[in-house]
Amino acid sequence: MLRIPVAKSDELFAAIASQQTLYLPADRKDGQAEYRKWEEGVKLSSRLNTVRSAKDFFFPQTENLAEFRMEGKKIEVIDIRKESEDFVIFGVRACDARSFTILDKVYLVDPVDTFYQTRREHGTVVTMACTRPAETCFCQTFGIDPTEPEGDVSCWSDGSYYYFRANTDKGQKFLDSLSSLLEDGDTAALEETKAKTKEILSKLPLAKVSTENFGGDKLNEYFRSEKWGELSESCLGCGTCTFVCPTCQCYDIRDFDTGHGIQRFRCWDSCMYSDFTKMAHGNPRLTQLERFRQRFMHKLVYFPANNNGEFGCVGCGRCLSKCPISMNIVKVMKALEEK
Amino acid sequence: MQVNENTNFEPVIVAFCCNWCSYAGADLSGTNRLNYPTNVKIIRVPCSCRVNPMFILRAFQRGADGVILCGCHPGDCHYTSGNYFTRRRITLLYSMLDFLGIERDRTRLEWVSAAEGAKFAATMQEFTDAVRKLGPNRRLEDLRCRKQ
Amino acid sequence: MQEAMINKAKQLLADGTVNRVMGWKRGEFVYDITPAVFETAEEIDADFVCDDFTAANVSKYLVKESRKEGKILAFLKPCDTYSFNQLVKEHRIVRENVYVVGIPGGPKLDAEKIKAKGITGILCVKNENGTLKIDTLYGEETMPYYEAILGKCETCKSRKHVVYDELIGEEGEVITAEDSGRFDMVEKLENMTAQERYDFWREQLSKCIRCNACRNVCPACTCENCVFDNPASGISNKAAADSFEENMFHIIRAFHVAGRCTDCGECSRVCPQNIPLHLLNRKFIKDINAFYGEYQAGEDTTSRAPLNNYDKDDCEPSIVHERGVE
Amino acid sequence: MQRIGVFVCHCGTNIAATVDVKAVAEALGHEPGVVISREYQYMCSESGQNLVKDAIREHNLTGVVICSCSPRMHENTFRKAAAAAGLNPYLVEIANIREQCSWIHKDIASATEKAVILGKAAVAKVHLNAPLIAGESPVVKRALVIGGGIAGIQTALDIAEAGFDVDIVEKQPTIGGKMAQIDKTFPTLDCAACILTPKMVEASQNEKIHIYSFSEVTDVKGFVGNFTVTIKRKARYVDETKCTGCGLCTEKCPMKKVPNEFNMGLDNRTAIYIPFAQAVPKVATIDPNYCMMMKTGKCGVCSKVCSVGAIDYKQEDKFIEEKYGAIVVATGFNPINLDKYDEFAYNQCADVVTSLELERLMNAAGPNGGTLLRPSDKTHPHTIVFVQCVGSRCDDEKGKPYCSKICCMYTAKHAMLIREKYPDTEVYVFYIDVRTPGKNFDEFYRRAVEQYNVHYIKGMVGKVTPKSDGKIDVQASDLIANEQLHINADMVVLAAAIEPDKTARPLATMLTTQMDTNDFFTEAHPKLRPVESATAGIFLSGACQGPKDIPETVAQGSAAAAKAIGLLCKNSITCNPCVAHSNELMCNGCSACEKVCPYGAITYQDKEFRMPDRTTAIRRVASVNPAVCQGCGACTVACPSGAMDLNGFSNSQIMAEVDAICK
Repeated sequence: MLRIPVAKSDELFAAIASQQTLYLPADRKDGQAEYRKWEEGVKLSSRLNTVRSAKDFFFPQTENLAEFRMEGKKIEVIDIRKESEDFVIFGVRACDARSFTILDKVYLVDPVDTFYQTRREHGTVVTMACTRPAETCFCQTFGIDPTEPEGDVSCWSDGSYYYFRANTDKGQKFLDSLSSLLEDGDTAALEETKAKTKEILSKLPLAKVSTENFGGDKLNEYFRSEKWGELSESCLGCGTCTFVCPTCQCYDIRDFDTGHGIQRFRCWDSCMYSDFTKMAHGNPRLTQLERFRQRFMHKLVYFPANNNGEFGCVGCGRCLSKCPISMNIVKVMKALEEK
Repeated sequence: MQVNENTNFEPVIVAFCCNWCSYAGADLSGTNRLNYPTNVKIIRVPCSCRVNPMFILRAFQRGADGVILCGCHPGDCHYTSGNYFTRRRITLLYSMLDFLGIERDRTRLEWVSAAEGAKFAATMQEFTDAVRKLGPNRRLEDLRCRKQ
Repeated sequence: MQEAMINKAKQLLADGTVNRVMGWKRGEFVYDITPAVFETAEEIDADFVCDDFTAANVSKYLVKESRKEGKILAFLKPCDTYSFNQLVKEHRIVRENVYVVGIPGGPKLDAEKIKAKGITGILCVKNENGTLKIDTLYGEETMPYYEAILGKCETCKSRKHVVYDELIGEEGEVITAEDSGRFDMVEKLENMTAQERYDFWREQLSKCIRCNACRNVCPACTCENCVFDNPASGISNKAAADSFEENMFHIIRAFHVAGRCTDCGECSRVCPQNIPLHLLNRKFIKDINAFYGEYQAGEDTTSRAPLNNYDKDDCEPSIVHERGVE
Repeated sequence: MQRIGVFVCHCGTNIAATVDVKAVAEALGHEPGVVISREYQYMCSESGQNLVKDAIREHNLTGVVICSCSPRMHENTFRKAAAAAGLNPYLVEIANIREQCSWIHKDIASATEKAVILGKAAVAKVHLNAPLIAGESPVVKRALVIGGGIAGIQTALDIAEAGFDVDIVEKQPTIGGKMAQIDKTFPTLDCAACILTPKMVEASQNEKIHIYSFSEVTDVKGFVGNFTVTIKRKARYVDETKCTGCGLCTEKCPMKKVPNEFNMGLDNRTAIYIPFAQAVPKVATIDPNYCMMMKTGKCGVCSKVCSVGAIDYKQEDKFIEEKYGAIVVATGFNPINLDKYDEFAYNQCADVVTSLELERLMNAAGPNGGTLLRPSDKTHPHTIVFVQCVGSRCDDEKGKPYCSKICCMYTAKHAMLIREKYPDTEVYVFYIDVRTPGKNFDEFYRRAVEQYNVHYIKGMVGKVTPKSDGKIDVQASDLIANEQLHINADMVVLAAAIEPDKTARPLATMLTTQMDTNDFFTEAHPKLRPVESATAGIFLSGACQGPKDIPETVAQGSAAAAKAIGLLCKNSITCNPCVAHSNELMCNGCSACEKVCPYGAITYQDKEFRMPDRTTAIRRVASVNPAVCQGCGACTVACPSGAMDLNGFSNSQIMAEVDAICK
């Protein structure tokens, strides 16, 4: 397998960055990691994952869609789209990598979201296999193997080497462009690392969380469940879970008057927010119970119902560690299953 | 602090004036033909206590380089106590803006009575000069609103 | 302590003093504790918890709970009682419908601080004589206890309950600003140059994802309709589309609770991006103390809030020019 | 869709000389919503106004912007013009391009540019203007005067004179107040009772005046034109309607050792009493603290001797509720308590008295029948020392920071009267300054010094020490001679500071009027509205607003009456429609707005609401009384949720102006 010594990672990143913009998880002063544009001195984070997920690259929190300019009493519509540049996201974990396929199911089906599509086309995803999963990890629940991440290129590390494998044409091209740096090498040490990781995976506290009681056919079973009241009781109605979630894909479209024109932009929205479904006639989801239920029903029932059984969650565990009151999908699943 | 003295920078200055004292004071400086810079545009409010910190931030967002708030002298408020509330609110707001690193000279509160036309004109001249010296508001602007 | 609380809760449920109990419910891990309402002794026996991780301030829940049928028992830590009192003062909590049992406060622990040490796979956390022994998937780890203390507890302002119907444990004292050091960081920032302060806050506030956790957890933010959610307010927005909106949200958020914020520290506790939001609130508190005399929101239910009050001899805003560094 | 008309005034050359008015009209014509933009020589002239009116009708305008002089000048003119053309007057906005533009700038290009921006801001604002209708609120044609001293009496008489009903509420058994206790008045030295008591009688006999003596205001609700006041009629245990004031009961009452308040406790009265001979109403009152019948159930003498059966030992406090259009506060003053002034030995020596006590000692109806005798041994004093500013102009907490204003003059009066009547008496006055502004005041004071040889000494009295021989040692400094003095006095008279009556503070709370830190009521404007409180419909009369002598009190009493009459003359009051209003759905019920409202215009109610989850809930919400609100907007900023907004200056209107200016 193609590999490069970890010690030469700066050389590797410099080579990638010389061709296209490179983003990778880097440590912040506060002990958390975030994706940052690579430049001299930026080090790949050793943390398991970033606070914000990698979905930002394809579905940014805010994005301008169009501009209107008024000249006297005439209105002119301006397409503000610019061809985006090619970019690489390095070090995407298996869970986040899977989230892209989930987002694709939303944005790349007809009608195609061309803003999303353009970014997907221009981005190359280089994943990084996990070696130290955390107690909050439950990607296995959704059939993800964190030791075999997807992406255009999969990458592994055994501590001494980074190993690469291209999964797509785009990935192959990417590896080809780095051929002068990469060498073919033995994977014995890597296999050992993987085996160790797998052993840990089997011992994770959430390893047993299963989707067997969930899916597209469970609407009637869970929608009227009495558990929702108790589960949603403590929910603050903030959007933390939504905004750290790699698969949440809802947005709001708004206009902003800049004083010399109108910018139409979209920004992330959260089904936890009280005005999420507010329409001219009113709001069908009037209480936090309904909003809370929506989020989990969507991920566990509605999404699989519309997407061949695929769940709207990748088990990254971000909501487990970030919810201000520690309510999360695992607790919801367990409570719903309890008859 | 960055100083842009050589450019042709003309600051946008919003002045909130209470109807009973400061707005009348501004009128008086007009009546007495006391010149002050055209940069200053006045918004009339019933009392300085009507000015929500939101309005001040809004002005900066939309391209103001300085915001000045004028009201009746303490003790002379038409509504007896409005400007006392103003004073507390605005002191805290300005202190917070300072805390966030926004230049202090971009904001000001001045008490101007209906008889102080000369003070009004002088204050506006002084404030405009101070803001002009600071250069364009960059720390509290909304890039989307920047004039192209 | 937990045992005494459980007994108290069951007793008050049994004798009909209350029909519900507001407390904390254990989670999947040692640290993911959720505020919860318990209705039966069985539920309490099964899930009620009060330990090193029950940091959440439950006062805000009582806005809603105190308007329901019957009386609810609320276990309040000293800091929570300040929030509770402030909400009573603002007519948000119906005092008669809450039976307050004061419980000792923290310091509570912050799982994020443990994780920030690179400790992962946390299964169990124990404090042994000032050392945290953390059982993880990767073996036992240790770290000094004090390094894992929640930010808001590090600068605790009071161990005294300002309101209660009954107290479990001993009453503590108010801690002076000098002893708590809670204004130290504000002061440090005040002594920086404007450019340094600006850079500091840009770095911090640019992390904001506008999840509204700070606002929604804040016991002072109980507006029926927040200005940021109300399109008619003219400043509503969802995500910050520009750095201005990041600044504005946090300035207005802090301003709206100025004089009402009890400094409970929940905003910084819940921020997923670790933004030290409490510094903004504390700046206001520090200024209010300095300009208008010492004032602690939530200390009582009758005094006038500093921003709804005035003195003829109040300082002028020009005082900002006279203090600290530009 | 808005249809806005813009009208740019040349104001002759006042505007047109420095602002290119044609360019302004042209530029504003391109603004969204503007359907017509015109300029004209004099927009405020009749033909100018017609231009506006015609355009309103012809273009069916929904808003009008006038670019002209200051709105303080002609806003009303154009509002009226719009109304005449059928457009709501509050849909007119003025862009001030004269005082705030053409008159202060010289360069035509930049002045024109600024005028356009000011015009755009006005257009942006008028887009959001809402038609406002000034509400009307009826006026109850009855006034309440709280306090029956000379201030209250004068006010009531003047209001009654104008033909309106007026009630006086007086907490004492009789009206008359402090003036009734005064012996002579300065600077004329005529007898106070002689000029006051006819007024008291006049008040009692006036059909329009109703006196509630021995009564107190306990609750005030409502607002200008429509106050509902609860009055407590304290039990006097005598039926007022039956008592003829014959006084037999007071003669026969066996309980004769009750300190007589009217004479400052210098002599005694009976348990059933009439405060003084000319009391109004002349009705007896039983003091239940001393009445044997009330205390032990054994006596009943008064009941037996009363031929009309007016005595009623079982009488209870009664509460009555009345409606008033205007309220005049005339709660007056009291001398401060001198207990803390040990240095003057007030509590140690009976011959150290206050000036008001001296008034009684010298009064013919006083304890000594008008002969000035020392209270201790009833001997004639030969040396009397007056001490000025006892508690006035005082820095420490014992006293008051202000000047009590009346002391200099009454002391001159006392000194003069004593020297006149008892020429063998030496009179010393120790003063900080002698303050005598007022008609014939300084002449009066000079007469005391020059004709009556009163010894005025600039200096402070350090210590007053009663001696064993009954004399009093007064130790003082003479600041002019720069020497220490010891005066061997027979009597010392202290000019105690005066302070507002203790009932004023709770009353101010009930009335939602403001007080200063000394508990004097605050007038609406220190110069221009001296007899109105900031709360509409509440007026101030006499010393409750600040220390005053009698002529000033009477003048202010009449002025307050004039203001009240002005209000009562109206059948209804037109309210300013630019008032605050609360969006109940957004209101938190937190009371922040209520706390900052200077007028008490905001009240809270528990109202039933349908909640999002389809249940109903009782919520505490604010509501603004538009008749009371003056539209300052303090509440709009205090309100965290933005539930409170101000008509005519709404959040969105002001922000639209900001946007237009900054763009």
